[in-house]
Amino acid sequence: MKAVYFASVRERIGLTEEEISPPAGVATVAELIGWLSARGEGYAAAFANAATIRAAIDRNHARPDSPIRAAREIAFFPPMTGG
Amino acid sequence: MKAVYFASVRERIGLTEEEISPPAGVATVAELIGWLSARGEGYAAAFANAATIRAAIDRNHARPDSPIRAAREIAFFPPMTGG
Amino acid sequence: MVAPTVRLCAGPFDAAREEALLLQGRTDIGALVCFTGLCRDEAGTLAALELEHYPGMAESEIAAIAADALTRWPLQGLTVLHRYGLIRPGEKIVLVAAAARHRGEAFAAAEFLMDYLKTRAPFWKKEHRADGREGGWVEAKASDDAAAERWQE
Amino acid sequence: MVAPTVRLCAGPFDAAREEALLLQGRTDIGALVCFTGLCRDEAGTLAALELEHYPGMAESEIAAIAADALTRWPLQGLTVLHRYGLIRPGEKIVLVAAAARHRGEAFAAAEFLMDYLKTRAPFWKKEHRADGREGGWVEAKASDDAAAERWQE
Repeated sequence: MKAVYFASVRERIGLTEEEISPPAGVATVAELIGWLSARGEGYAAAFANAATIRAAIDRNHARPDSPIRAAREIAFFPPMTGG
Repeated sequence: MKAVYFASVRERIGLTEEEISPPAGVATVAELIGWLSARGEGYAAAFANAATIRAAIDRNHARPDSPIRAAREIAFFPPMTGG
Repeated sequence: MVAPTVRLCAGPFDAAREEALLLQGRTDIGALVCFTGLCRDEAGTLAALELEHYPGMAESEIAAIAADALTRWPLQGLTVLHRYGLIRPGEKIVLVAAAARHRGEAFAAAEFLMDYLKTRAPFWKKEHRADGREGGWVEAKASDDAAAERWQE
Repeated sequence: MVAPTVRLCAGPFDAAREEALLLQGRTDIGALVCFTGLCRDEAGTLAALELEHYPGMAESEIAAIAADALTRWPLQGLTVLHRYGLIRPGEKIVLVAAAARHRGEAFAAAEFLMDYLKTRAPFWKKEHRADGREGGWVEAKASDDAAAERWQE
């Protein structure tokens, strides 16, 4: 699946997007954040305050317990500040 | 003092304004409405539903018990429908 | 202290121009709320509205309502225009434009202005019917009184 | 059913033109509420805002919020424009224009749109400081979350 990053998450990870292949045990958004956090310092910093990080699955808002296995694109970003 | 009339009050009385000289016993807006109502059929019709009629004294909103003796101009009109 | 723009208009006004004037040269405004009230044709039955007003009091009452709004919210600009005379369907009757740093203040001030204009500004609407029959005076709405009352402490 | 106009803009937009388009040829609209959000210079400390967005989701999320508003209020027209990219102080960031027969519906719909845009549309603001120092990401406000929550049953 494709992971895409925005704003401070993008800056800390240093990528706008990447292909990821989490193992079968990683089933939810929260679990995927945990798995990504272990990939390196930038990831750990991006997700340090995991409770504030929002996610979208295939461009729809998702929750920490949303299942990710069918996702083609999963996005991570801080709380939105548009408008 | 000058009495001025607007909208349905003006139409029923048939005047836009007139000089009036109510007797000394007529001290409030409500008493003036009572006194005017006795001046003829048009006045009686204009003030028939006295509870709905609004008044302004010298271009400020007044109440039924507002004193009228110092007024230069007193206006009568139905509830406003601007905006 | 902000000086509000208050104007009665005998003919059509240019709302876009008023909004542009409020913002012109400003880099401190975060939110602009503009309310425009328009004449509806009531499914084709209305030919025009005739707006009668109390000259002198209409201006001073709108100015008083605008001044009241400025004590309630920290506005950066405020414009109120109100037509009188004959108004055709599709034409604008009233414009309230409120500028502030944040949207909550601008929305609240614009709604307050409209609720108070409806119930306190001395204007009366008479209908001219499309079929030529005598139209009546528009009745005041209890819902407008209720809307105005929510601003009272 | 009304088809809302939703558009992302890479450069400045003409709010007056959008408002005129909403009203053009209409004699059934009684109330138009337009909200404009603008870039403030924060007392001269801000050189620009950079608005990052999630292409694809930004459009679909605004369209979903607009569709939600149309189920809540009987609107006669609805336009939402949102800028992205670099925005200078004094420039417009967002326009919400809601047309309805009565003012209560138009005001409510415009406030709802703004509250939901603030908390659900995928945009993020980064500050470019006037003194050349690195600016930060604008923090989300708890007050915006609270504003959005009041629309939930």
